[in-house]
Amino acid sequence: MKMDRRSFLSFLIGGAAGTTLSPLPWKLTDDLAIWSQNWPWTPVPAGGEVTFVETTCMLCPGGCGVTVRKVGDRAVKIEGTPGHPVNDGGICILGLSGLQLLYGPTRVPAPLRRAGGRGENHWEKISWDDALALVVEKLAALRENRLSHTLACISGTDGGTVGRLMERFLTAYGSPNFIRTPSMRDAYEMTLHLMQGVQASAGFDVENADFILSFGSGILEGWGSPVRMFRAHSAWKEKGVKVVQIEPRLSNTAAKSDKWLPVNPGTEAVLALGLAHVILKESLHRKEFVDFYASGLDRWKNEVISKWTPEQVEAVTGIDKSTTVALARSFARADHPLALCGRGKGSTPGSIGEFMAVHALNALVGNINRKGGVWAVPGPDYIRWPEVEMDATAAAGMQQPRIDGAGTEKYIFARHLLHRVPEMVTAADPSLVQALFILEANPYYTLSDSALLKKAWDKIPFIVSFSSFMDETAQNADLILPNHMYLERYEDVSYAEGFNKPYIGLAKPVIHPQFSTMHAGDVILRLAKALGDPVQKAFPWEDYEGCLDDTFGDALETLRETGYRVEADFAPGSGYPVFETASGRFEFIPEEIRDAGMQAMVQPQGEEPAFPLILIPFDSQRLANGYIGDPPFVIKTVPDTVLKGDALFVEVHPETAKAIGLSEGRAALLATPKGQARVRVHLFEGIMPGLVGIPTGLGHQAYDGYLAGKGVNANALMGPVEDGASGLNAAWGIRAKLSRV
Amino acid sequence: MDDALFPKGVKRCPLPEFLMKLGPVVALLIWGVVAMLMCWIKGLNQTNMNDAYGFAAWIWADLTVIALGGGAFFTGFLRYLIGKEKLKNIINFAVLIGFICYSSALLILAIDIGQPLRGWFIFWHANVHSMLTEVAFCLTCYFGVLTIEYLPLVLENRQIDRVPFFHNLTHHMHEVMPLFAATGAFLSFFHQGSLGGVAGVLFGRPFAFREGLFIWPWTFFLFTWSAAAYGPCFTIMLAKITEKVTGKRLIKDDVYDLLAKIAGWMMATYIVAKIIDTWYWATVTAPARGMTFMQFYSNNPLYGIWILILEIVIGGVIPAAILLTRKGRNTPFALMTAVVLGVIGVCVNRWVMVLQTLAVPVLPFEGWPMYYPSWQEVATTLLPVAYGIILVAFSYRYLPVFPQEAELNPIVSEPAAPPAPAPDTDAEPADAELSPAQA
Amino acid sequence: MSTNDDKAKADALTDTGKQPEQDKPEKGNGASGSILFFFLVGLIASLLVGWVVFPELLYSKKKQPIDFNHALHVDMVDEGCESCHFFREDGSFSGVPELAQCIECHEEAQTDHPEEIKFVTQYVEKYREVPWLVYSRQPNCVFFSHAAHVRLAEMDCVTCHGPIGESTHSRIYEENRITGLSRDIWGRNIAGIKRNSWDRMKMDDCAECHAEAATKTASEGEAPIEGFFNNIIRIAFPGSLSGRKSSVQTQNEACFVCHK
Amino acid sequence: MFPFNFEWIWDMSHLVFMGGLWFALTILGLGMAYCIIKAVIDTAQGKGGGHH
Amino acid sequence: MKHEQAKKYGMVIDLDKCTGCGACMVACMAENNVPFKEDETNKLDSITWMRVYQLTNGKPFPDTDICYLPRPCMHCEGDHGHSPCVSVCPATATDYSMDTGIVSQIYTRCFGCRYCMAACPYHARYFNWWDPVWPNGMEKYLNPNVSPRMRGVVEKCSFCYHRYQLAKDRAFMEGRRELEEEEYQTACTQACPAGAIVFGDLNNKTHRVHQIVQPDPAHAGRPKNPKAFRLLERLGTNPKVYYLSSREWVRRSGDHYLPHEGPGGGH
Repeated sequence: MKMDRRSFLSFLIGGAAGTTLSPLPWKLTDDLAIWSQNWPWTPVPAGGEVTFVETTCMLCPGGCGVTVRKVGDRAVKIEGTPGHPVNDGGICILGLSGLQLLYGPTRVPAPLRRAGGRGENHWEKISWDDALALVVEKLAALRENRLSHTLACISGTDGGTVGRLMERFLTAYGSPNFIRTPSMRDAYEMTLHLMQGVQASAGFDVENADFILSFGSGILEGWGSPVRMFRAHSAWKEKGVKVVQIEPRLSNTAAKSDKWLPVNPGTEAVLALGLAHVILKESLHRKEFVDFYASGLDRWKNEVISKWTPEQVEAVTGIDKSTTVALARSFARADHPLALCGRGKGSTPGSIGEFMAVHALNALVGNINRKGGVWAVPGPDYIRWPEVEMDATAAAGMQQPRIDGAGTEKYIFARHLLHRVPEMVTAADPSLVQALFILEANPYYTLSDSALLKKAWDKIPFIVSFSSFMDETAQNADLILPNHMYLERYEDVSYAEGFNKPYIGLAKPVIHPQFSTMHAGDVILRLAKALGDPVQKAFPWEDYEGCLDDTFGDALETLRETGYRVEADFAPGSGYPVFETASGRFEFIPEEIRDAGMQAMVQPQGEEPAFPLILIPFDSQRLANGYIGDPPFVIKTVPDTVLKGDALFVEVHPETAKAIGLSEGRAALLATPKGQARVRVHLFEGIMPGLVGIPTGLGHQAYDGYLAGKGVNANALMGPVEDGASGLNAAWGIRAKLSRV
Repeated sequence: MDDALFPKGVKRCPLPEFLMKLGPVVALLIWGVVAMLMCWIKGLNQTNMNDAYGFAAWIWADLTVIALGGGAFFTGFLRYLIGKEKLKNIINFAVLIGFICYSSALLILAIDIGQPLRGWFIFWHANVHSMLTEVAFCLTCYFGVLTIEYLPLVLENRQIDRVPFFHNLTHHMHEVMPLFAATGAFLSFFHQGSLGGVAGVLFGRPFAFREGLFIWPWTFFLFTWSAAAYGPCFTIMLAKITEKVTGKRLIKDDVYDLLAKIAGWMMATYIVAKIIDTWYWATVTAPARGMTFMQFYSNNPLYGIWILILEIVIGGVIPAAILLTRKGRNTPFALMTAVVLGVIGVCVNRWVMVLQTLAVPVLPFEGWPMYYPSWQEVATTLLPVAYGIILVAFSYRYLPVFPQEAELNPIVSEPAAPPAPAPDTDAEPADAELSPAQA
Repeated sequence: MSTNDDKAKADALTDTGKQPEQDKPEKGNGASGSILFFFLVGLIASLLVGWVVFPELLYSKKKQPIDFNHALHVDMVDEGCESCHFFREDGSFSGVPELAQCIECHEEAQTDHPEEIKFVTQYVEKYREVPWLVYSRQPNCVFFSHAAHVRLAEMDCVTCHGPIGESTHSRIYEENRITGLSRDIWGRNIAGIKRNSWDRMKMDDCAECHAEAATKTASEGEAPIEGFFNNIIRIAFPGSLSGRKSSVQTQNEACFVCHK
Repeated sequence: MFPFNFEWIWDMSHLVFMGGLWFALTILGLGMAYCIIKAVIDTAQGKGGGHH
Repeated sequence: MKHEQAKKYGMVIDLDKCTGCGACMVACMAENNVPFKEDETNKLDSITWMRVYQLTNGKPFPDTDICYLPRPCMHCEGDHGHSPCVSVCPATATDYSMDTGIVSQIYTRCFGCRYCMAACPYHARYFNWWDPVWPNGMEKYLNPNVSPRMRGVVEKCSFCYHRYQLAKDRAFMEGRRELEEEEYQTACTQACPAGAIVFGDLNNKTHRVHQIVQPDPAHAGRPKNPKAFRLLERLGTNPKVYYLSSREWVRRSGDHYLPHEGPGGGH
C-alpha cells in the first residue's frame, strides 16, 4: 500500500483525532498551568515548628524589646515584645527589618583583609587566627615604640560590657582615646552635669507630662526611643495633652502637634529664653522649686529680663510676641509641662547654651526629677570590674591628652568630641592616630565635612572595623573583624535613649551565626591574651560569655529569661533630689560656664552673598541615619518626593524656588562651603522660605544595591560648628546656594 | 509564476515585486514578534504599564480593533438577516477585515495577560458575572464564526476549489452561511456590548461608571451601537485604501454608498445617544458621587475638554453629517474624510474609556498618573497591523475577495480571459460560484 | 530572477494544480480503503502514545532514601499515626518526622536490618535530615489544616492518605517532570478516575468532600418531606442546595478556606 | 465551564450565560458537521471535481 | 454541627495617632513575603499592600498641614459582597467571604488580566510586574504561612488571613471554634508603634472596632461616630476600613464632595 499525500493526510487526521481523545493535550495544558503556578525559581519557604525568642533590638539606642518568630531554625519575623517597659509590643520600621540585615547581602562573611587600595572594595578572606595575629603584630609594635596612645577607638556603645571591654582594653594597652559617637546625649549629660552636678543621662517622663514643648525634637522622627515616643504621643492624643513644636519645617512631629511654631532656624534657644522672660516677669514659675532648690536665679533673671523681651525675641526668632507670651503662660500653668530639645533624632549634640536654656525652662516650672519631668538617670552600675593595673607604658599612654581634646582645659566638660578628630589627625605629622578601631559605628558616613574626613582617614595607617556589615567605614578599612550580628550574639544593652528608669536589656542569640563571624567581646579578649601581660591581666575571663556571667552573676539567669531588667519603681527623689553641684542646688547659671552658657545662638558656616540660603538637614523615621543604613524594606517606604531613582529631592518653599527659577522636580546644584551635590527640588509649603531641607540617611556608598548610590549624604555638605562653651558640635545647618543646572 | 493560484479573470503583479513590496511590512512583523516574545519570556515589566495603568495601550488596541472589526458582523447582519443583497460585494472583504481584527485581538490578549499559560482559566473557571468573561467567550466564539466565514473564501482559491471535497464543502458552507452569520451577529451584539460593559460596570471609577438596564450599563449598548456605526467605516476606509494601493476599482460605488449611508444613520443615532449619555453622566451620575464634570478634564497635562470635542464632534457629528448627505457620500474626498474621522472618533472613544478611566484620580489625595507605551508595547500593537496587511495582500492576490473586481477591471490584452461584461451593467460576474452570494 | 526559474516554478505549480484530477481515477477503488487504513493507523498510534507512552514519560521515578516499613512501626507504637505524625500545641501538624524525633528510638541501630543500618550510619551519625519524598505534598498555594480535619471533624488519616500505615515498603515516588508535584496529587490513573477517596488529591477532590459535608449539614435541618425533594435535586444537580454560602462568587466555600 | 466545575452554581446567570454559550457552540458545531458530512457524501458520489 | 456567627472583620485607623512612620508597611511586607527590587522609587510599580499616603490641606506656609493615611485593602463589601474587584475577576481568583468579610486573592488562580486593578479605586491591588527575587540567603526569612507570588499575578492585602487560619487551628486544638478578639490580629495592627490601628469583628459588639466605629447596618455600615469616615464611601464600595480624625479637612479628604456638601451624613 503506497503512502501518498492523501493517505498521509488521513494519517495526520487520525493522529489528531486520537491525540484529542487521549489525555496528552489536556494533561499537558493542565500541567503547564500548574508549572506556572510553581515556577521553580519562586521560593517555597519551608515549614516547621514555630518558636519565639525574646531579645533586645540593637539597631538604635532605643533599647526596645523584640520577639523573633522562628520556623524551624529560620528567623522569619521580628515583632515588638508585649509588656516590655520601653516599647510594650510596638516596633519601629527599622526594627522590623532586622532580618533583612541578618540574612542580607551586606553582611561581612568572614575576616577580610584589604586586597586593593582603600575603599576599592577588594578583599581577601583570611582566617580568624591570621586576622588577629595581624592586629596583635601592629599593636605590639606601637606599644613597643611607646606609641600606645596613638591607638584610638570610635565606638557607638560605651555603657555595656562590650563598650567597657573595649575601653578597658585601651586603658590596659595605654590609650585614652576611646571615643563615643556623638549625639544629643553628650549635650544632655553635660547639661545635667553642669546644672545638677550629676553624671547621669536625661530621662523624660513623657507618659506623665501634660504639656509638651519641643524645641525641634523629632518626637515622631526617631528622637529618644522611637517606639516609646510614639506610644507616648498616642497617649497624649487620648488624654488631650497639648504638644507645641518649634522648628522651621513642618515635620511629622510638627504636623501632629497642636501648634506648630515655625521659628527661624537656630534661634530655638532664644525663644526658650523669651519664654523664661515671660514666666519670670509674670512670676509664673514654680516657687517651691525655684526658691528652695535652685541658685543663681537672680543673675539669670536679670540677664533674661533685660535681653529677651518678647519684642526682641520676635525680632530674632520670627515668632509673634503675643504667641510667645501666650505660650509661656500655658506652659507654666500646666501641671506637668515638659520642654524637650535635641533636633530631629538628636544625632548632633547641639549647643550647650540651648540645652541649658531649655533645661532652665523645666527648672522654672519645677519639673526636674518629678512626675512628668526630666529625670537624671544614673549610668549602669552593674559593671564592677577591678581597676586596671597599668604598667609604665600604659600609664604613660594614659597620661597623654586625648586626641579629641575632651577633658583638656579648653574642653573640660566634654567627654567625647569625635567631630574634632579629623581636624586633629590632619593637622599633625605623623598622624596622632596610628591605629584605629571602629566598633558599632560608621563614622566614615556619619561625620560631617567628608572632604576633611577623607584627608584624615588617609593619614591613619591601620584601620580595623568590627562591623557586621559592609558599611562605608568597613569598606574603607584595612581589616574587617566582623562581629556577630545582634540577633546572633549575647550583649547587654545598658541604656534606652530618653528612658526615665535605669534599664538593662539583653540581646540574645536568636539563631546560630550565619557566617564566620566572632563576637567583638571575644575578639577583644583574644587580642588581650595575644598581647600578653600586662594587657592580658586586665581580662581575667575565658571568653565573652564568661565575662557576662562574671559581671551579672546570678542576675544573668533572670535577664536571660525576661530579656530585660528595669527599676520599675525608680524615682530620682521622692520630693526633689539633692543636687550635687557646689551649691547643692540647681544652678541656673553654672559658675564654670557662666558667660559662654548664655551664648544661646550658633551661627551657621558660610557667608551671605555667596550662600544666600540656609540648608537644614531633616530626619525621618523611614531613613536610618546612624550606624545602620536603611534595609531594603525601609528604603522601599521612602516617598518619591524624597528619592526618585538615584536622585535626592531637597525641600524648598515654592516662593524660594520661584525666585531661583526652579519648579517641582527640577534638577539643581546645591552648594555649601563644604561641598556640592546635584539634587532635585521638591516644592513644599511646609518649609520656611529661604531654607533648603535635605533628608538625612541617604547617599550611602557602601551596603548593597538597595541602598548604595541613592541620593546624597547630607553629612558631606555639612561641617561641624564648635560650640564655644562646650566644644560640642552644635551645627544645625549651613549656608547654601541652590542654582539651576 | 504563481498565476495558477490567482482568482479567475484578474491580473496580479509578478511575485517578486509582490514580495518585495511586502518586505517592510514583514520587517515590522518581525519587530512585533520579537517584542511579543520578550513580553512572554521576560514578563510584562517590558511594558510601561504599572499599577495605576493595569490596562493600557494593548487593551485600547483590543477594544479598538474589535470595534473596527465590527464591520464584519454588521455587514453580515445586514446582508444575511436584513437582506441587503448588494452588500455581498463587500462582505468578503468585511469578513477578512473582521478575521484579522479578531485574531489580532486574541493575540494581544494572550500577550497582555500576566500568565498566558493559565489563560484558559477564563473558560474553565469562568466567573459569569465578569464582563471580561463575557468578552472572552463571545470573542472566541465569534472568532470561530469568522474563521468559518473566511474559510469558504480560502477554499475558493482556484486550485483548492479543484479538490472535489473542498468544493463541496464550500458549497454547503454557503448553504448554511445565514445560520452562521446569525450566530455571529448574536455573539457580536453581546461581546461588543460587554466590551463597553468592561468599563461601564466599574463603580469604583466614576469616569467610566454608568447606570443601565438590568446588568448592562449604558456603555454596553453604546459600544455595540458604535461598533455597528464605525466598523463599516473602517471597512470602507480599508477597501478604499486597497483600491488605492492596487490602483483598481474593486467595489462599485453603489455598494459603498449603501454601506456608508447605513453607517451614517447608525453614527448619527449613536452620537445622539452618546451625547445624552454624556450629559446625564455629567449632570447626574458623577455629581451624585461628589464629582464635577471639569474634574475629569483638568489638572493634568493631557486630558482636556478637547478630547471630548474630538471624540463627539469631530469624530462623530461631522462624519455622521457627511455620510447622511448623498453628496458627501458620493464625493470621494468627503467620503474618505468622513470614514477617517469616524475611525479616529471611535479610536478616541475607546482610548478614553480605557486610559482616561484609569488616569482620573479617584482618591481625592492622588494625582493624575500619566502613561506612554514602551517600544515593546508599540511593536506588539503594530504587529497586528503588519499581519493584517500581509493577510489582506495574500488574500487579495490569491482569493476572490472582490467579486466585482473582474467586472470592473476587464483584462483586454488576454483573449483567453472570459468575456468581460460591460462595466455599466449590474449583471452578476461570469463565474458566479466564486461569490458567496450564490449560496 | 531568471526566466528559467520562473518557468520551472510555473510548471511545478501547474503540475500541482493538475494533481487532483490525476488522483481522481483512484477514487472509489481502494483509495478510500487506504485512506481509512491510514486514518486508523494514525488514530491507534496516537491513542497509544497518549494513554501509554505519555504517562511513562511524564513521571520520573524516584526511590525513597530509606525503605521505610510503616506497618512495623505502627505495631510498635501506642498512639497510632499520631505517635510520629503529631500535633504541636499551637495546632500545627508536624508532618514527616524530623531526624531528632527518629533519634529518640534510633540513636543506635536496633536491628541488623540493612535499611535501618543505612539510616543510622548515613543520617543519624552524620546528623543529616533524611530527604524524604512526600507522596502527599501539596503545592505551596494550598493551606491545609490537619487540626480542622483530624481534631474538629475527626476524620481518619486513611481518608486522604490511604492505607499507607499498612505498607511494609516505601513505594516508588513518582514526580511529574513538568510540575514537580507528586503523582499522588493527580492520581495514579491518568484519566483521573478514582475508586478510593485517597486516589486523587486535586482541588476538586477537596471540594467534593466539603460539598458532601456541607450538604449533610444542610439536610440535617430540613423537614422530612422538604429533605426528600431537596435530596432529589441534590442528586440531579450535584453541589446545589449545599447550604454553604460563604463565597459570594461560588456559593461554595470561599477560596481562602483552602488557599494561602 | 461545566456544571461539575467548582465554580458552577445552579442559578439563572449561569444557566443563561453558559446556556447561551453552549447553544451558540452547538449551532456552530452542528452546522460545520452538517457541511462536512454533506461534503463527504457529495464527494463520495463523485460530485464536485472541476467545473460543473 | 453548629455554625459560627458570620464575622465581618474590619479595621479602624486613628489618623490623629498615626505618625506616618511606615512600620505598618514594613510589618506587612515582612509578614506577607512581599518582594522588593533595587529601585522602588517608582511608586506605581512598587508592591506595598499597606501604603501610607501623605495628605495635605493645601494651605500656604505656615498654615500648611499634613496628615498620613495608611491604606490597606478596604475589603469592600459593596452590595452584598459585590465589591468592585470581586465581581469583575473573570477567573474567580478573587472572592468575598461571607464568613469573614474578607476579600481573598488566589495567586495561582489569577492569570494576570488586571481587570480587578482597573476596578479598584483605592489602588490597593498590585501586579507582579517582575519575578520576585530575594538576594541569596534572604529567602530564609520567608514566612511559610504565606505563599510567595510568581510574576504575572495580582496581589493585595489579605487582612493577614493566614493568622486567622493559624488562630483557628490553635482554637481547634482546644476544642473551640470561636476566636477571642486578640487571637486574630493583622501584622500591621500588631506592629503599629502608635497603636493607631484597631482590628476586629465589626459584627461583634464586644470588639473594639465595633465600639469605636458604631457601624450603622441600616446605611451599609456607615459610622455613627462623628470622627469616623471611610474612603470613597459615596461610590458604594462599602469598605470595612474606617478612619478617625478630629480634623475636618482630613475627613473631607476621604471622599469627593461638591462645594455645598460635606462629610458626615450630609448626602
